[in-house]
Amino acid sequence: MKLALDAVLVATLLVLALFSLAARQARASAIGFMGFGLVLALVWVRLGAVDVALTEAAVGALTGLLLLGATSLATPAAQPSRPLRLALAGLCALVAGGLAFLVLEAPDPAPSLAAAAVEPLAALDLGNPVTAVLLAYRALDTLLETVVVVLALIGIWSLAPDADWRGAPMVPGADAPSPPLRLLARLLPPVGLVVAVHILWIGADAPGGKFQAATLIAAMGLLVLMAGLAPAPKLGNTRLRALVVGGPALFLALGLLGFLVPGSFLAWPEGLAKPVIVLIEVALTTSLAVLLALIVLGPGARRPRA
Amino acid sequence: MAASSPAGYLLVLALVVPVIGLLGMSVTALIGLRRVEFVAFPVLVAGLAVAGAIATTVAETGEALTYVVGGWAPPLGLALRADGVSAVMLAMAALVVALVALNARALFCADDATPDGRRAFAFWSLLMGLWSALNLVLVGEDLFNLFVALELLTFAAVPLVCLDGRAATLEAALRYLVFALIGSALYLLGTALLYGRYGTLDIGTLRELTQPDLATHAAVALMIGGLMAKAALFPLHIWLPPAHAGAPAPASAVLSALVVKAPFFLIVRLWFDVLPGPPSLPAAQVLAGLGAAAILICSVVALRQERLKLMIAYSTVAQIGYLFLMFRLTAEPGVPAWQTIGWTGGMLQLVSHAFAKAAMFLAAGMIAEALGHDRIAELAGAGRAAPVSVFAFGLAGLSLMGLPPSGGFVAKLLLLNAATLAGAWWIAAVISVGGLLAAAYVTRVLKRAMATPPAPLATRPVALSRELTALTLALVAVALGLVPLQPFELLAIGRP
Amino acid sequence: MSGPTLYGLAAALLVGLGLYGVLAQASPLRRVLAFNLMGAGVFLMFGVAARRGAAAGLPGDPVPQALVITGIVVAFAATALAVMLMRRLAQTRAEEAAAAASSAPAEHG
Amino acid sequence: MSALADLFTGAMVVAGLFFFLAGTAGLLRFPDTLSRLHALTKADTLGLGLIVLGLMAQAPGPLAALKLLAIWLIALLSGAIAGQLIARAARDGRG
Repeated sequence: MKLALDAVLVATLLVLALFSLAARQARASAIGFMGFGLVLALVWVRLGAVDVALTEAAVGALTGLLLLGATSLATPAAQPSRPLRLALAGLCALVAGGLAFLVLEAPDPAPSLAAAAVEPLAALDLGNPVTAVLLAYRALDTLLETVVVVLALIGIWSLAPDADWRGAPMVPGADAPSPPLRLLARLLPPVGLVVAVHILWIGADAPGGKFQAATLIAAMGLLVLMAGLAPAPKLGNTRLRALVVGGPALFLALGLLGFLVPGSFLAWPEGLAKPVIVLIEVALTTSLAVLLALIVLGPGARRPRA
Repeated sequence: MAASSPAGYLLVLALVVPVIGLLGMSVTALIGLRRVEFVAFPVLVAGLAVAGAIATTVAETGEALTYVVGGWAPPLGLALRADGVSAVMLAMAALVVALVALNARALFCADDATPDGRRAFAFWSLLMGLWSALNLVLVGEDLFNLFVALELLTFAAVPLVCLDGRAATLEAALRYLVFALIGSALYLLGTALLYGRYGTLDIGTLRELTQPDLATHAAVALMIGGLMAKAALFPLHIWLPPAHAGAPAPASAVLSALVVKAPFFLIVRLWFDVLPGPPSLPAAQVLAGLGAAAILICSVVALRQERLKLMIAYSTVAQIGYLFLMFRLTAEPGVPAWQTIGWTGGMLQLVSHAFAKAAMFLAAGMIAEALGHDRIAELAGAGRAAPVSVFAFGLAGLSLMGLPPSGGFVAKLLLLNAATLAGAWWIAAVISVGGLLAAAYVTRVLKRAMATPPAPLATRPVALSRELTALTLALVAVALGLVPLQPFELLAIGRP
Repeated sequence: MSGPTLYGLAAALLVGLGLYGVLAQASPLRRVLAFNLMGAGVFLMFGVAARRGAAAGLPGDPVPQALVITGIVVAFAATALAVMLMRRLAQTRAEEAAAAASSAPAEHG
Repeated sequence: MSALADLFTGAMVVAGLFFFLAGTAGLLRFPDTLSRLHALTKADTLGLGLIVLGLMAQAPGPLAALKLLAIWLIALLSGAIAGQLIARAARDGRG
């Protein structure tokens, strides 16, 4: 019965993947991809990775939004020649076949760090091992990953025309928002914020955490902007910039404090691990929410003259 | 796994110092500064000092530096490690970045609040991100941590390509991004396979565990394939020339000198530290064969270019080819790779090319500023308009051609000797022909530049101090020719 | 066949499909979409390794799960950069074409 | 008691699925955007409501049951407004 459910999920996943690759219209393909993301989130639940499922559902929606917004850019371009496509198809089939063979030949019992990851949890006072991996054992990855996101935003800002780069980005639809959207943008954000804070707070002990919460807050912010309830912020604004770098800066500063107590970079003092981690998560959530929203909005732009 | 060395914290500083600069640049107004480059220069000085301290510590103790981040020992946690090769490359990266920054200061000096501030803000922030990413690639010990480093490098490098905002450079940047992303995806796929097989991503732990089975070989092959696309190894190089030629000259210098070396360095790590047992000769032949094709074909293409910067970019692809010869030339039965002259030759080629190519791009940038264009056919008069830059270009050219006295000469001589010792005559022939082709494309430019123009030229003056940065880089490339012609101790420190 | 094996095979197919899409599609937007499909396949490979490594009372090995979370965010950033590059490229092309169209008659006339 | 709850859940979920099926059939068979939208939003909102009602019988506590109810309310709100937005887009010739 459970295997049947898995089989249905896998079949749906592959059909949606094929559809979004092969659909004629770019918009259909982007919508197909959003459906793919939702099914993928269910697959992650089936794989026992609820944290990943939440992240996939939240971030996948933003990715879908980006792709959907770019469908007008799909320019018809020349396909590679038929023999070349056949050769590429052969190569890709070889890769897929090889991977499938390796999946079937995987070692049994599988190697795992699960036991090693659980052992220090009590000392850290954390209940969710994924949070422990992200903010203790492999905190350097997480720190650098937030730097990656900051760098992506700077890269996107650098694409602006010279005169507009410190100005506000264009918000699609904000000039003539429809009344129902304005209603939604008034009703939903408070609920969304409560849910985000809940997800963030339980993240230390149960599935949830900063990425999921930040994506939710970013989505609420985008909704408010797209409904025209608030103007898009100017990208040169110092307070906005401070929000963007504040989280990573605090994370880095606390990491460097680790050199003094307890004596290692990105190590947390004994007994204080949980408060420090929660503090970092709150700061990172704020910064990531702003970052993700700004990334979706894009570089500064001039409003087209009416 | 070894515990942290007493001076291991230096490795953390090498990563963190540029990141502090990057974060500070976004909020210059908050910290009371009006210009982004005022943040950059203290950071550059600090970063140089850290790189210098790492190099001297490794050279003095004769042991690799290690650091266990957060006290969480691998395989659960992450380790950083700098052996002799890493230490040399950290110092190289710091020197190149610092000299390029001195050259770039005049180009990217706008006030943060003005419209022109966009280019300055983007250039300095991205340069900081790029430097941190490079340092992490050089000292990372965990394959996923290295993935993050590669992505950091991509996100810093791609926007540098299209700072001028023209459609042609935006297109080059987009193509670069697509290649880089395919490369990362393949690399990450191999990482997933390795985790599924061994339950660890720490290179030091993997070294003890890897078995010569299909899963391991497939994983490493996928990773090397992805890295080849990022390192622009022929025939996956097509993204490089438009990207490196389209960027502003200081950005091109960093991209060509340093950024393409990062994936190559990771291929070396995978080849010698992750693959079990002695490397397979056929696989080494394939890599060396692609390298040889890059040398021959791209040198000829460089010879036919009409734009100076495009010519230099094609020369980069050709010179990267030499690096891949190393895999064949270090495969001596019974001798560890790092005791062969092929190892020293390959590493020396990497370092001397970095200095020579950075010098060349900076010099080309100065020449283009003086003349207002970079068409090779109309370079006449450049020798008078920017004599120091043309001289620096020529000196750097010595290294690319492999003529004495230069680092490139010693590197290519070592590779040639290694090829003869290994009986790989075809490699020896390719190295010789490659030198001749490089001589052809460098002298072609020099001849035009030294010619007298048909009519007096309207040239713009260029600052001598900026020309001197190019010259300094070229002189370093020449000075590397003093390295002894034998397996070099420093490059073998910390190898198992 | 067990659940994780099934998902592993799906991951292999997704990687193959995505790779073909990235290499063989002409439009940049579809390439980016295909890159995301391939990324999903790669992440699923980690997910399968995590599920197979379930131990110590956990439904899966938390280390690869955390790696996937990091990876998803990085892939989002990459998609965003690519989309913004495409958008800017389309704008700049239109501007340059307009500029060329307006300056061409002036030069020749 | 638990058998009764199971029976209730089963019945409600099956009824909910029926409405989903009907909505999807409408989405696929109806000729234009507005009537498709009509079929989809009406039937799916009711279907989801029935499923949520069925699942509330299985909830471990009143808090969890309330969370399920909240999910339905939010879906109700966003579904209604999304329906409006799509209908407007269709009316303005953008559908």
